[in-house]
Amino acid sequence: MINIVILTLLVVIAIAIIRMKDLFAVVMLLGIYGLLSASFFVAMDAVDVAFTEAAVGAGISTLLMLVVISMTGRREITTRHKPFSALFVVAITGFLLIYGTLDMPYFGSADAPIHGHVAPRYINDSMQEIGIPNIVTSVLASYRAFDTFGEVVVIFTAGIGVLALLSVVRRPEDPEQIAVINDSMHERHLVIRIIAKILIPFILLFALYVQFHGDFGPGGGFQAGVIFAAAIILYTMLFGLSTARRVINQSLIRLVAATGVLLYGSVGLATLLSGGNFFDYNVLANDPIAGQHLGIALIELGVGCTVAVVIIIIFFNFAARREMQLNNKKQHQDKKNKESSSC
Amino acid sequence: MLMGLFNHWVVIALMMIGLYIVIAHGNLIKKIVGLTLFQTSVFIFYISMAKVNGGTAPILADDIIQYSNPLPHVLILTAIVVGIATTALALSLVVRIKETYGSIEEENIQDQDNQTFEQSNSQKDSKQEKQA
Amino acid sequence: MDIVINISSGLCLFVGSFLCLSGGVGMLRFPDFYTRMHAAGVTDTLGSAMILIGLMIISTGFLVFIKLVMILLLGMLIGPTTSHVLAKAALHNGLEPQLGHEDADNKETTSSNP
Amino acid sequence: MIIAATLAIFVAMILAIIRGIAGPTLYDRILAVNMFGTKTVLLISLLGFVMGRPEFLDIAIVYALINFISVICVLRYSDTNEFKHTPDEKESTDKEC
Repeated sequence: MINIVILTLLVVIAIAIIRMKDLFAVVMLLGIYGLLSASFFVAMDAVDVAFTEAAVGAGISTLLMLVVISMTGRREITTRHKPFSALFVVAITGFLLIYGTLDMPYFGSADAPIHGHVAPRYINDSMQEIGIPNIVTSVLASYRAFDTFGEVVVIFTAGIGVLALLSVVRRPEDPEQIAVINDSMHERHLVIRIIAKILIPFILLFALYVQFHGDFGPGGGFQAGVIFAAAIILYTMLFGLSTARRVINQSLIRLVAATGVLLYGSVGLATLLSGGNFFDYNVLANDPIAGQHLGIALIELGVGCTVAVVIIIIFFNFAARREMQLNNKKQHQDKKNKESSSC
Repeated sequence: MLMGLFNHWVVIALMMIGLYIVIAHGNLIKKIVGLTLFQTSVFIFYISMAKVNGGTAPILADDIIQYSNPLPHVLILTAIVVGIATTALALSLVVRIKETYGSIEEENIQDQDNQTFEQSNSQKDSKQEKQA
Repeated sequence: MDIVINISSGLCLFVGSFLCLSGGVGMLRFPDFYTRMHAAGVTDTLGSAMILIGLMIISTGFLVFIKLVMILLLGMLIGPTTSHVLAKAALHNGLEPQLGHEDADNKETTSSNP
Repeated sequence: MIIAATLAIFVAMILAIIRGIAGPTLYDRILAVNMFGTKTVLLISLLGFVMGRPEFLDIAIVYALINFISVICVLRYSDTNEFKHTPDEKESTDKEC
């Protein structure tokens, strides 16, 4: 019952998104959409997915889109080219897909083909084979570890891509200027700054809890990384980019991102060298269960490092780019003013 | 049938809305939003396939017999994080496009491209004429 | 004992959901941003607190209780802060509150504005 | 009673969505998102009790934190000229009321 209400609301929001011209409103609606779809995931028992979607879909992606909109402009100029042909294509595709669903198993039926194959083995045997209660973590980090390795490499590559596209060479700033900016921000954001000072240690601690509690409840490296990065982003927003850059060494965190991927890969290599298959953690310790625990902990650590650092890098680069554009604009204006005054 | 397939139909509706935005809207950020909608519809599809009536979250506990299918959860969990990474890459491309062209509307970008293409063509023609 | 627990938690949940609903209605019906924020901000904090207390009463297990307390504390900390920041930003960026009646003339609005 | 509370939260969420779609100023939308976020926290907590496995409240904590961060972000990045309250928006406000 819950799913029907939530899904209907999702469709309403999606239709509203089509009609909106104001990109800011679109992003706000996208935030609501992310929160709503995460509630849907909770209702569908996918607690781990809801965890990730809450942090990513509602938090980080809204945030990045807002930063970009503040750089590129808020209005969508209405040029809908060929809406009718687009509508035609969409209608045909949708009709064919709906025709295809008629053969699909009904929602929630226990004898659907998807519940055959490997799923019963994961549910029945993972406790003996892996020894941790959260089946999602044991599938993610042990049964399908190779798959997850690929995903981590994709995230790392995306981080490098953003770095290549957006990175700005920063001149060393004089501390006085930073102090002036800091003071002006202090006046404007006093209340949030104090609240954030209380919250940030809590968020970081909570991220560590999520990282190491992932074996027993919803959580794990992906979620922990995103939460950790969110705390750093909060700090950056309130205390200024220059201060955050001094706190978090840029070349160091790039090293950490690479180390995360390397750690993940080297666990696989270690299992190969000790005579097992790639990512077969049984051989890591004398006891297979202890080996599995060790392997999963190491891999989650690698994932957490990479995800956290890549998201921090992405945000820092966007924010630095924005700052550079603003500075350029200011200089341009100053020059203009000078010219006009000299005339 | 209506109840049994409702989830799938909603997924298709969301997917088609995303596709429509990608095709019909010229604004690059709007296109990325459309892609995000499309992506989320796929997530919803997987997760609703994993649900078993009477099942609970796939975290083992005593006195629970029926669990939902954990495999789609794993696939989607990683896909969400990969999705944000690729979205960030797309957004950084948009930022660069804005810097170079001064606009993120597809038609303006196309016009500017056409103009530069014509200019370079005419320059080439004049050069060839000179050589001849 | 069971009846007392159930009734008290039910009462808390009822008050909480009533507050949430009234906040939602106020959000929809009030004339301008500041009054809407008043409706949302006030009812959000108390309504969610009441619902969480209602859940705490029926919760089994220490960990669940502690997590609910944590959510409550976060809500108490975050709700008023966001309201404050939002109002400040709105005023700072030039959104003026609607003062007096709707048919009041412009003069009154501008003169009573600091 | 828990189910009734869940329904009430749903209705409040729908009201917030209507405000989010209707606008009219950008602060109304931020307010709608913020309220929607707190309602989602409550919904997740209630859903845990409805489904009989209330040990997953970590998700609700994440929601509360992320909600705060996104509101701060919106306000931090809305202080450019691009987002200044423009007169034409105000006109539409007056019309709506």
